[in-house]
Amino acid sequence: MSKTIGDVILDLQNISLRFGGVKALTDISFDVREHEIRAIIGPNGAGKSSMLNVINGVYHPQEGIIIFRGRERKKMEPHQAATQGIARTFQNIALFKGMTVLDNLMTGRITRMKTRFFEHALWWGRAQREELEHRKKVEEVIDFLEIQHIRKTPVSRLPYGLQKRVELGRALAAEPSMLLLDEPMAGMNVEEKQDMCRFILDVNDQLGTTIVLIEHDMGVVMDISDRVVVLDYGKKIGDGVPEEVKNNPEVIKAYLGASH
Amino acid sequence: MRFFLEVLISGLLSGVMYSLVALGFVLIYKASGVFNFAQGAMVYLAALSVVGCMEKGAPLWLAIPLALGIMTLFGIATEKFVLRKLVNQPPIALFMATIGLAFFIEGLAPMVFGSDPRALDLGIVDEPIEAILNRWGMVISRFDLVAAGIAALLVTVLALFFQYTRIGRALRAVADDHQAALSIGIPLQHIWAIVWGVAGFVALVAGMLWGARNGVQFALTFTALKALPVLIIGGFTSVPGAIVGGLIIGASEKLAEIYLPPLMESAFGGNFGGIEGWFPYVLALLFLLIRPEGLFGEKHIDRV
Amino acid sequence: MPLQATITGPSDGLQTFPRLLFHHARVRGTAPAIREKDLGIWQTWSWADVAERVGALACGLASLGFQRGDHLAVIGDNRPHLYMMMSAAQCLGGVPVPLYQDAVAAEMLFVFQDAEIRFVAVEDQEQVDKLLEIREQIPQLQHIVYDDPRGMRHYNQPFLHDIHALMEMGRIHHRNHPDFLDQEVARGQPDDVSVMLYTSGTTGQPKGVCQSHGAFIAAARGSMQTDQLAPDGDILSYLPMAWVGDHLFSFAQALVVGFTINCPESSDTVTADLREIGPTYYFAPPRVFESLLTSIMIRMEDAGAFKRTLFHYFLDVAKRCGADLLDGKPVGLSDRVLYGLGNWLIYGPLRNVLGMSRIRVAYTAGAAIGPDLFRFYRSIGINLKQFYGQTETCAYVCLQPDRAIKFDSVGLPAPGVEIKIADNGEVLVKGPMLLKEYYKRPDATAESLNAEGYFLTGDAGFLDADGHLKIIDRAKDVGKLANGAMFAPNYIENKLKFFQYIKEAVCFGHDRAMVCAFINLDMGAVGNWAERRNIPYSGYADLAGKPEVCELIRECVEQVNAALTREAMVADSQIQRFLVLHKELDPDDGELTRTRKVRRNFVAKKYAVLIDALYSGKANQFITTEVKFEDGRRGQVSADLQIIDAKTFATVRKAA
Amino acid sequence: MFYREAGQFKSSYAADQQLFPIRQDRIGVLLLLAIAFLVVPFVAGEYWFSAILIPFLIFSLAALGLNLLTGYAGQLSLGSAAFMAVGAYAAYNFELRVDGLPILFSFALAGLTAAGVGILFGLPSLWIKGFYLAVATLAAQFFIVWCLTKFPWFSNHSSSGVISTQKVTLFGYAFTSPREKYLLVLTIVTVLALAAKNLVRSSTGRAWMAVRDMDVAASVIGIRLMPTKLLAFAVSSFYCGVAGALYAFCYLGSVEPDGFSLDLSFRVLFMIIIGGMGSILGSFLGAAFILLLPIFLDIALPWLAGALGLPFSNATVSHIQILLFGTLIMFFLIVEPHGLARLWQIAKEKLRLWPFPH
Repeated sequence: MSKTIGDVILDLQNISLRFGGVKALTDISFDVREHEIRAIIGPNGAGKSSMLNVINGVYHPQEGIIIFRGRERKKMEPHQAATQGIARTFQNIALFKGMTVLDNLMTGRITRMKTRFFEHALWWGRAQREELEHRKKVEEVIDFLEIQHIRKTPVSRLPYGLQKRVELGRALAAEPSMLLLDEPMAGMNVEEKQDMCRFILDVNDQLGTTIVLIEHDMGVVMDISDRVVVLDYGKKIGDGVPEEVKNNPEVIKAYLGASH
Repeated sequence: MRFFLEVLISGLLSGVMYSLVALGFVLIYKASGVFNFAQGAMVYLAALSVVGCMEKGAPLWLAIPLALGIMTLFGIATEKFVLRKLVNQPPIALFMATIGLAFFIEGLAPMVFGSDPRALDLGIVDEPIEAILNRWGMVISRFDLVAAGIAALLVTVLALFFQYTRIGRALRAVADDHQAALSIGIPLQHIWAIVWGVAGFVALVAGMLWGARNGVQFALTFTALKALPVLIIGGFTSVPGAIVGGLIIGASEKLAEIYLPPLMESAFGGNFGGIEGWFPYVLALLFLLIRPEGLFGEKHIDRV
Repeated sequence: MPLQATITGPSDGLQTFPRLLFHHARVRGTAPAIREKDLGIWQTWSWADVAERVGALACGLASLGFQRGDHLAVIGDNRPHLYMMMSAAQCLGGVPVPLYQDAVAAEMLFVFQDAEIRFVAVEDQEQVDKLLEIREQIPQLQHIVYDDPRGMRHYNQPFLHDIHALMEMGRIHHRNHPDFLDQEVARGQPDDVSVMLYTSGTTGQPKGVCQSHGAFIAAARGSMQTDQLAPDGDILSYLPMAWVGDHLFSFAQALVVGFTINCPESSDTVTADLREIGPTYYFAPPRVFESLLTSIMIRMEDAGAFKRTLFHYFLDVAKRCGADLLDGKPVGLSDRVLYGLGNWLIYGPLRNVLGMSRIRVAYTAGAAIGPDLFRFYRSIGINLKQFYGQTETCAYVCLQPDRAIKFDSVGLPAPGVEIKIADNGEVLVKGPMLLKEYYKRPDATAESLNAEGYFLTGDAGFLDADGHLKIIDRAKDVGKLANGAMFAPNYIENKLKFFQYIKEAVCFGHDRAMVCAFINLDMGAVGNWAERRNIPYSGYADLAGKPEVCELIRECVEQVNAALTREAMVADSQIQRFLVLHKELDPDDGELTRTRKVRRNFVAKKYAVLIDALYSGKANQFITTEVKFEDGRRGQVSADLQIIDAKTFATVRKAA
Repeated sequence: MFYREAGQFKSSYAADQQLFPIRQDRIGVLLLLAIAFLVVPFVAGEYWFSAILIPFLIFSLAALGLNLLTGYAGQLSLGSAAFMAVGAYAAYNFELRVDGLPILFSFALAGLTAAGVGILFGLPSLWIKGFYLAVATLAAQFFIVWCLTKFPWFSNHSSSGVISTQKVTLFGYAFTSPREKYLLVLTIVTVLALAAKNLVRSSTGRAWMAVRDMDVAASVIGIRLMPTKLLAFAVSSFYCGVAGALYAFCYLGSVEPDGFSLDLSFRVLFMIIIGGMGSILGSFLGAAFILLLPIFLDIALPWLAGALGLPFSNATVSHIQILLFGTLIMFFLIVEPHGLARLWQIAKEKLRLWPFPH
């Protein structure tokens, strides 16, 4: 029942990121292998979210290179990351509040839509066909995440836990090869966490999606990730399988030292 | 050259007036994050209140505090009945609400005080200062100079108020961090009410000066439209920015009005007056290309 | 050549379900046969689609080694492919055995062993896991076919088959043996067992009821005649497939009549799916109708005063004439106009919101339904009826014909059914729909079928003057009064419980001269009633002792007495004395079962002193009872209970 | 109350995603169109056509344009009147300078011209948001009107920029009577409203709303902000441009640049605030409201003043009107930010659930 982890698909080398004079990330290198669940952990303010933002082009690091699927790039815009198959969720839910669940998910497929606005205005032939085909794909995601009952509900009316699930759905709708999850379980109760855990594992297992994950709940991280990278004050202090990381003295120090 | 200087100085002096209106924007924006489109209408209301009180028989010294009272009450009412109800709305909704507020004032004020244009006499004559005329041959209006002086005084007073009074410090704090402001011990809503009061006071000064110069009339509301580019150039949150931006706009639009039309007329033929109407905006747009946050504004990073 | 059996012949040759299926595929191939809410829309299979898939599945099963007479267990929610699997098994002369999907593995074990199951069709991973759990104990199990592949990626056991893979297998088989399917279908005979349904049985192990094609087809044809079921109908299939009712409605009748069955998205979305489909034909147990009515009333409480007034005004109109209009009885012109208006303003929208606008016939059965409840639905224009039947009779004994509905009877004997009342009051039935046998239980078969071929239903009842059957009680619960008249406590208690103020009632009378009763108040309803009358009370015991409350209950009891006089068999069972218990009967105190049925003997023993008081003519009786509170503490309640005499009525005896 | 949705199930995505999924809505809309096309032309009088129906339709179109930009794509604009002006003058010049150009082509080209100008003034939206952008659109408002006044070429050298529009003819048929013009405007507005409805239910509309609701998230899922925003400016300006051309050709007949003042921009903005931002229907409701309110006040106020014996002047009417507009804007923003359209939606929900309250 074990999965096969493939080659390195994302390689980050010597990434440094500054905001004005503030150093957010300093000389960080690590890689992500195909089909694995890679966790990034660290105390608050360690630069975890910045790391994700570097990976999908929201922030542009001053130094370092990023190699994704063999292509090296220095600067990339978020929408380019999206077309290359990187999807993500946010720490603070970033759903489109004015739309229904279905429309949020449909928006997630935008990179795969080919028709243009004048075809949309006419709603003829190709545009309509395309819309219906994508609807079917989106329905499969809805089915996968078991959110059928809220399909046509505006997302602003949903409880927090469901909103998180819908956001995961929007990312999945893009059929990404890599999924970046920024604290997918933050603020959830035990039951919701279990559900979310199951969905993350299912995504990884059944769809074969590579997952990079930031999470605070150590139990969850150690349970589900294949490898863990540890950041502290923007520097990498540990990297390896959960067991290794757990016994790494620097990591223990950082966590005990920052036991706030 | 002398003519150029004359145009420049008169531009700068009228720029001071723009600064005054822009100042009202900045105060409210800093304290409550509301872009108050109604600032121009408030200038109109303030000027009308003074004239209206005087028509009812109050002398100037009484009319001014009465008008100030009206403006303060108005500010408090705005805070209580409009802004407080919109607390969690997006900024754009608040902005549109102030457009509504502007219309409200523009409808209400003339109903109460009458709508026909009237003169406001502050006892300062609008004539060239002879000493300067004799010495350098330039025409500089005494009124403009006095107005500039009053504006400068007002800015100084406000700066001192912000720096040295408890309320002033609270007002500054509130712009940075609502939580911090609460720790000073003044309820946020009081602070907002005070800010609207102060903005009303600034509007009163601006309204009296503009009103005395051009007559108290509906056109006063347009001062707000002039103040917008000032803000873009100076930055939305900076008091010095409002001053400098006002001077830049005042000077440049006068210069453009004098020097551009002849150029254009030689190119296209016809009459190209009225460049003043749009020049500040185009200037502001160009400025946005270079420095979107304005001269003195703060740069902010989108956190995700 | 399309994969489809090509049996032709006159319609009287359509005596097995596979033949019916292929007949529909031929005569209404493009009409919808099955819909399922999936991926946001109602996915539709036409009769031709279904026939093709059933054929493919049958050939697939055959290539796995499925033999004539083999049993195919079917476990899962109502899923199109599971219904198709049942048909596929029948094509090969096999017998589908649907099981309750929520049973745990250990409960399924018995059936698997009893029926020697070799093949199973399941819905999803959950059911597969259950089977893997007991796999060791059922060595004869050979193949598991699953419908939903989700989560099955890592299951690589060779005996697990995706249903689509099975279909492909079957299509290949069909290409190699094009005549195979036709031959197999042709070999099927009406008398073959078509399905085996396990009855839960109150004692001992469940028994497999073997029903033939002929039996279910006869039952389905009979109800089709009675209710004019038509092929353009829709039914929502949401009750367990293992239940005889679902097999009759969603399988047998659908195949006989040719209407469309609709499978909900999941059990959570049944209400929404009901609203979308708006079925023409609907079944629900009484408690569903009851909770629906309660929720209607609760939702209307929140409405504005105007709307509420309008609603209640028109409900009164409906109460007055709605049921009569549905029955085609004469109704005055003004009432007709008012009802028309109400139909536009209230009843129509109400039916719409409930998803019942298109209903031609709705059925309820399984428990007694209160006449008020029953009348409510009929009065707003929903043709709700009751039927009566058992697993052993294909759920087909009595039906209520249109325009001859009696609220308290289960209707006239259905076409082809003979009914006889035995001397002890037990209802005996005979007809084409009777079971063939209990599987491997000749003893049980012999016990329930008598020498003349009648099936012993175990229910006591009687036929009224118009020939309508009234079910009184379980035959074993029926006793005799001292004068020899029949005493059916459940029957009387149900009548009492139909009043909203009465939550529980316990009647006594076996071997005694008269009937007496304990009454439990419905705290909500009576409390509300008391508040509206400004009667202060501190708790249940206090409320139960209020003279006004006793008076209220006395009126209810007397109404029941009046009703009893109209039924000759039970006219002597009028309640002469009763009391309102000082505490609520409670499962924690052992007075009720966990399913909230009264434990009659226990109650009789515990409150013997009260029974003595009832029969000794006392006017009141003091009693102290130990109770257990929710937090586990024990305490005592005591009260001086009043014993109330109820008026009884002279019996009206009609010349029969 | 009128809805009978039970049994209206959808067995294909095409049916589920259709314009009006509920049968009763489809019937209602068709009925409305039938009345507008087949009944109104025969029962309405001259005053109704030229003072109410035609301006209502034209303003609805302008509001629709602004709503696409502001309500759907979240980009506030205070310059809609300027884009209407571009449309009006462009159509005039196309008719003037291209011989025999069918009027519909002129209208379409006018829309396209406005779209081009819209893109130009939409460029700042790439690096500024919110009220910064509002200020930028004010620049368009002042600059465009000034240009049309000052460059005599635009108005064919008429004094102070006034233009008198050409005859409205299409394939030799002249639309002269108000009734004919009404039908022409109605047809154009119907077609464009349908196109707008299609746009907002497709991925174009979803991209706009995504940018409106959360632009960072939008770019992360692959929406390119620049083309998306510029498209919104272009489409919006196209609608405003066509509305401007109709305003000149089918409503007023002769216009001057100052007719397209900031005041008109505000009126259009008020239409979408009161009608409902992010709603096609809202554009129509808002236009009707803003248009009818002054007419109503003109009639009601003198009567009321007369009844109460109060002094009364025409200036007061206009002051009350301005005051009322301002109050209504604040009221709607506070009480119902989604405007009349949302009220209709609530009413519809109630009707669907009738007799239940929720």
